[in-house]
Amino acid sequence: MTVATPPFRASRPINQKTEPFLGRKATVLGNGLQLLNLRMAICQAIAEEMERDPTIVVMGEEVAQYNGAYKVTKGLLDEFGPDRVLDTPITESGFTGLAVGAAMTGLRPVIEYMSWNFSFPAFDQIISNASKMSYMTGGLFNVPLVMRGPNGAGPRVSSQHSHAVEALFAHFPGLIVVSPSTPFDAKGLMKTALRQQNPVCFLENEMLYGYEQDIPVADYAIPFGVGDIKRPGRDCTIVAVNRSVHWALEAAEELAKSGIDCEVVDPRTVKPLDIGLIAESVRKTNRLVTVEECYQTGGIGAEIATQIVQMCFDDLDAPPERVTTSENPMPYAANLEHETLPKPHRIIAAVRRACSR
Amino acid sequence: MTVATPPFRASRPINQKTEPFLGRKATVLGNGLQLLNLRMAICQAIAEEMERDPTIVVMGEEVAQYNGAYKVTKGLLDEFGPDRVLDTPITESGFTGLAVGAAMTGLRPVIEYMSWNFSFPAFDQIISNASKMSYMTGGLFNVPLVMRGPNGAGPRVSSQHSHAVEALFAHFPGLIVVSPSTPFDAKGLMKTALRQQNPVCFLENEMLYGYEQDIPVADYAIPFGVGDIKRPGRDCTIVAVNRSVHWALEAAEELAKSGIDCEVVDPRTVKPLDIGLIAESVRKTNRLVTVEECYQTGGIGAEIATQIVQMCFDDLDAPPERVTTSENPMPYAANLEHETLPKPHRIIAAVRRACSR
Amino acid sequence: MIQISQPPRHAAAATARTVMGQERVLNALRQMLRIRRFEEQAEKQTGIFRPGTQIKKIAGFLHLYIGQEAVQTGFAQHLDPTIDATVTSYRCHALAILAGEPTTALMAELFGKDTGNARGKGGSMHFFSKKSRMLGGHGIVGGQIPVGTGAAFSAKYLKTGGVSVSYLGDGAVPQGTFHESLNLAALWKLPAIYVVENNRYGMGTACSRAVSVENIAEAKAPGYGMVGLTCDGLDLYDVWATAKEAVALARSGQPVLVEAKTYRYRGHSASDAGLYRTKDEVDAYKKLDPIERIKTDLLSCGWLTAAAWDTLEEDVASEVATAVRFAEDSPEPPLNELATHVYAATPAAKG
Amino acid sequence: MIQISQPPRHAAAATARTVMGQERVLNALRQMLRIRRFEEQAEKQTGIFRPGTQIKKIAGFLHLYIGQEAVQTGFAQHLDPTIDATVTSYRCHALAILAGEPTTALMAELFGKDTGNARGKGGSMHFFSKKSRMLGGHGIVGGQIPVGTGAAFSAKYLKTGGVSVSYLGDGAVPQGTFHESLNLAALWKLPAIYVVENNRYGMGTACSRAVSVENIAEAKAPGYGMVGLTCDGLDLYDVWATAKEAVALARSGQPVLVEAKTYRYRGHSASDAGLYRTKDEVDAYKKLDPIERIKTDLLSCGWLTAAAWDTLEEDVASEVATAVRFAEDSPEPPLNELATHVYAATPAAKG
Ligand SMILES: Cc1ncc(C[n+]2csc(CCOP(=O)(O)OP(=O)(O)O)c2C)c(N)n1
Ligand SMILES: Cc1ncc(C[n+]2csc(CCOP(=O)(O)OP(=O)(O)O)c2C)c(N)n1
Ligand SMILES: [Mg+2]
Ligand SMILES: [Mg+2]
Repeated sequence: MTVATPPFRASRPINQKTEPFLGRKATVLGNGLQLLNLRMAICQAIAEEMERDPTIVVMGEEVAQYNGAYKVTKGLLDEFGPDRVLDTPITESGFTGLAVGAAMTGLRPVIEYMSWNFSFPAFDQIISNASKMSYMTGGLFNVPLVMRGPNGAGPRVSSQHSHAVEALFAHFPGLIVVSPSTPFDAKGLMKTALRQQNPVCFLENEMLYGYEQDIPVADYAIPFGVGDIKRPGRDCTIVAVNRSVHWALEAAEELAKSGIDCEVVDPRTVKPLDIGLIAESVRKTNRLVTVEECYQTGGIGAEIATQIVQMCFDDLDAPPERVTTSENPMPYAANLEHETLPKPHRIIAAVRRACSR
Repeated sequence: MTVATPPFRASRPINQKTEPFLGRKATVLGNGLQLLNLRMAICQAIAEEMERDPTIVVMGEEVAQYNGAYKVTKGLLDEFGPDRVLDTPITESGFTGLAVGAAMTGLRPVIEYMSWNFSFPAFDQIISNASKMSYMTGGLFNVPLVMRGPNGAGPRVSSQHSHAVEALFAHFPGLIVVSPSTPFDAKGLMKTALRQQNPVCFLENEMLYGYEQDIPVADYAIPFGVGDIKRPGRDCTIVAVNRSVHWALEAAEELAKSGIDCEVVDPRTVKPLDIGLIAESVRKTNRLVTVEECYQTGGIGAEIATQIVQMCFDDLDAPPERVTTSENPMPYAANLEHETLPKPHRIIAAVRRACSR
Repeated sequence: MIQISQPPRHAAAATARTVMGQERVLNALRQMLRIRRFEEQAEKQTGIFRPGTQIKKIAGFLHLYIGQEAVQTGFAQHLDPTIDATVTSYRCHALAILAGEPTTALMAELFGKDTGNARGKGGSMHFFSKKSRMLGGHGIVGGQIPVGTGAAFSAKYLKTGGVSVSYLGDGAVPQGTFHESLNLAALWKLPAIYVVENNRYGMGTACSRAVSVENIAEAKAPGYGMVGLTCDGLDLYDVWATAKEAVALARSGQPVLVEAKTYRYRGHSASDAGLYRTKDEVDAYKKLDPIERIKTDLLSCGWLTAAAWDTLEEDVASEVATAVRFAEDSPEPPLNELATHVYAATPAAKG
Repeated sequence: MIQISQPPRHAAAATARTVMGQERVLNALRQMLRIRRFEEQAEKQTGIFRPGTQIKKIAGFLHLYIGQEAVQTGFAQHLDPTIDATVTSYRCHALAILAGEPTTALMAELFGKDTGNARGKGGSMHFFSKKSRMLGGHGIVGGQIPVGTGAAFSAKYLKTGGVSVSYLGDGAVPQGTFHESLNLAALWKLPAIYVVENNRYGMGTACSRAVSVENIAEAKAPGYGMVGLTCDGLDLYDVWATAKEAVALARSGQPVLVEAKTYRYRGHSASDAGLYRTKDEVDAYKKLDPIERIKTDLLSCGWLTAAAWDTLEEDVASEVATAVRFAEDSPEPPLNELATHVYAATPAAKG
């Protein structure tokens, strides 16, 4: 069942009531919608699919008894028991490879990296094994595996804990890279992830876990490779993913005040990438600004810009602009962190540059 | 001492003689030049610097007693002894981290990955430790470390053994990425790598190890971030690194026959990148084709193209074209491998596309 | 003359022949011979040992198992391919043959043909068997160990009664994946067996220069609260007896670490000249050739006659010749194969 | 009432006080108290335990060492900062204080100020000491272990006579880097000491749910041919005696694995509610508070008077207050600091 994107910030009807949901409360609204934050939306998607598909197992550090370092897996242990929800030792390489082997032999593991920074010790397993298995076996085996966890800068967690890995993993064929910005998108994309046969890097964001939205109670799935216009506009296309979408929207509101009407496009999945939707938007606005938490060199902005220049060479009135994490490890100091991230003030400056030509 | 790039394929003078060189023979020519292949050029650079700097140690799998899986370190054990040239167990993460710690405490390690594919188990040490140490210590410590080894597709070695990692590592600030295409460049860049204070990814290529060139006997160094025009031309700029330079030159020769005169620019270091030299060339030719062994998504072509579009927006007559390893793991079959790599026939097609507008 | 010493035999090795019975011993011998002759033929097809000839049908790396056949063959006797799983390194030809994959498709894979085991996409290092749950064929040293652990996890979760056997070289013991896997298996009581095939070298590096203890299973298993077993990997009977114990333990939910002391008679890969070891040493180990020993044993006990052996050799030779012909005659993969299998197609949604 | 048991004391622990002598014991006590009070103050500055107040000067993670002070303090007594090196995880405040870094700069680092230990770029998890060779402060579990091994390599190569001590948590034991480092150290006979600070939990996971054996050093050291030592990490004298042996062994070229059984009194990081353990358990361990025990011991033997203790407390309180004032008064890093130190500047070429 496919469902239309609900309004980005839905209005709240009056007849809402609270229902128990995996050990917490979910607000069910009278109109077929429920109010969920992003953390709960992901958890609900996993729980519903676990109900349907007994081969799904969840593992990672602190996902079971502790209910998840960021509580995304809260309630799953109680609901599905210790055979299906497992705390692992701190061995990212080991449990990633274990999940690959399990996926090759009939299971569908969902593994959590407490943050995607901790996927680096598992990098070889993700690239050499998960991403290549289907190809190098000539299709004999495949790896239905969801790797998930928070991605991007946390709050002041410094250089080793602040990576955004969209570009890193999108570089490798064989991986799917999902990077949702809203509860609606996250739930629908997680459903798709759990119903297909490939390894998926599902990139969440700690700073968005509490973000709430009214989303359908009924089952729905969002296909990979289908982007979404988060804000329509005429003057400049801003492509952003994950937390950057929210910064882009903030920037767009600000820019609107000075008469620049931005369209914010959220590809939702970085690989496959809905370049068609972006091109359509650029053909209308003639300007492109990309926003991401990855580094600039070889980031997803570079990829989008290059493809758009090829597809829309004669439509562009200005060269694409990129707003990324600046080219330094994440500093701890508050003011330096602020300047490092692709925050609204930097997006506004980039849009102005793009529009000044 | 800086030295001008010698002619790319030097003519061989008659009065050449052979001299012993670390257990093999080097051909010394009468004009201050010596004939070295790329493997020997790298080895010579390391040996000369080891002579000068007692803190340099070489370690990796099979680098000592076996003389290197690809014989790049041949003779070093005999010359410098087992304290300075060490065979490691197969523990890429362990010996990379060990080298980081050694670099923080007074040594200058040169570590070999038998191929860069095997750097993946060490990915976390390279990114979280090597690349960030200077920044996250506020400059208290730094990591003078050279990580080297063959990069890119070997001969028919299939999916897990064929990665090109230029884009992967260039994505992370704190790392320097060197990717030389000739013995002259390799020696001069290795000298620079061994005389500076940062972690360097030095990417070689198995298929180029035997490539010979006449290079100066006298000491010289090539600074990072200074590209080189490997073939001047008027009609189209081809930017290529490493083995792709040779494919680009082959393609250029072929294209010259049909009247398309390509300029082949070799940035030599991917990070820092000599974008100025590329822009200068594009302002002349008005066309850009990038060639690399990395994958397309987020490859170095994407970065170069995006920057060039920004710098030369009004100079480009056609959108940049990219030739990369195609978006699939490397297959073993000969015909499939041939189509996967950015070989001359694919470069020719791309240049023709760029020039047809 | 160089001194070599193999570990003492497992108690049950003495009666292994009798317990196995004629049919199974002969079958094991046949398997070992098929592996040996298949690889000898593959070696020829690289052309490396025939300079001047035009044979160069196989490219890339070719890592031969010659000398080590008794190890995986001995284990295979105790495994049920419908529930048990196996995985190994790049030195994977034997395991695929033991998994029952046809040598035609395996040779075709080496030739890079469309009819190959992995449609020509994998090559020598990446053999697989879907039906017998042989999970590769992996090129990254140590990379396969967690994968094998995952198969044990599946078996336990799905309550199939299956076990998994992960083979690795002595050179893979120092890798972090080995340690992580053992800890996981011990902690979660997985039906997992780890077999270190200690062929004394990781490429040119003697095991003693890479691993800080001499007896790997003995020294390391207690560090995980696991059972450790050591066997003579050149002796089929000893492997058989040890494997029997290991598989029984694993089936009961106790993971096991086994070290099989063996030897490879060829270089690390087909292009390795092997200068790091003496001819004396190789010769000494060749005296313990696992195939020759079983053959001699069976000839002497009367379960094999000279004529039967000749027939066996002829059968195997003809099988291998057929495989080469099949590989030669097969087409290369069509170019549109480049883009297939990058992503697995998803069957139509159920819900 | 919950039962807890600490390991038996090292033989030399009984005489440790006497061998150390009054000055050194008092100094160790002062160090432990400085660590404790510094961290208690840091905890306050996060504002987490004072909801409603406006104090929120420290952001990000804050992992406190409170309860574990005896371990690194006990080791520090045997180390020579001019040649020895240390490294630890994100729980790194104590090690930097023991390295002699001024608490002013450390507090300023927590506040993200330009005068901070790492110029405000590192934060709580990344403290360093250049002059005392304290190599961090690392955020990736297990990531620091090879780095410490590298410092041991340097010491051996440069023949400084130095050793390196790598501290890690019980949760880091399963990581591959631990195993790879131990094998390298044992193989190359590096002057390396690995100290597992087993505080019973890795975040919310009890050690028994993460490591498949109970006594880590005892079970695992033999797997590397290393010496393994266990001590009561809540008892300064026992740590002191064990560290003495470990350092002596390492200086002679024998790497050592030590397990110090200890406990953390606070949550994993300042934001952890600690629901995975009972108040009873925490209370039982608090009865063994390493600072209280030494204090009591010294009061009873007469090396410390109540008045001297009060003076000590006052001294430390004033030092910490000064540190906070310094941190508050310090400027943020200028914005151009964003781009500095990404790459280290290279001094003018020598040749
Ligand atoms: C991570 C990694 N590092 C290095 C290599 C290169 N390499 C391939 S095989 C090998 C030696 C492995 O020895 P061992 O594990 O003993 O297996 P054997 O070849 O003896 O069967 C090395 C170093 C690799 N493939 N992967
Ligand atoms: C590779 C990696 N995985 C996960 C984490 C998240 N994490 C931080 S601390 C921690 C627990 C570590 O426990 P332990 O090693 O016992 O040290 P302790 O905190 O008890 O000092 C975890 C899981 C991390 N920082 N790095
Ligand atoms: Mg071996
Ligand atoms: Mg702990």
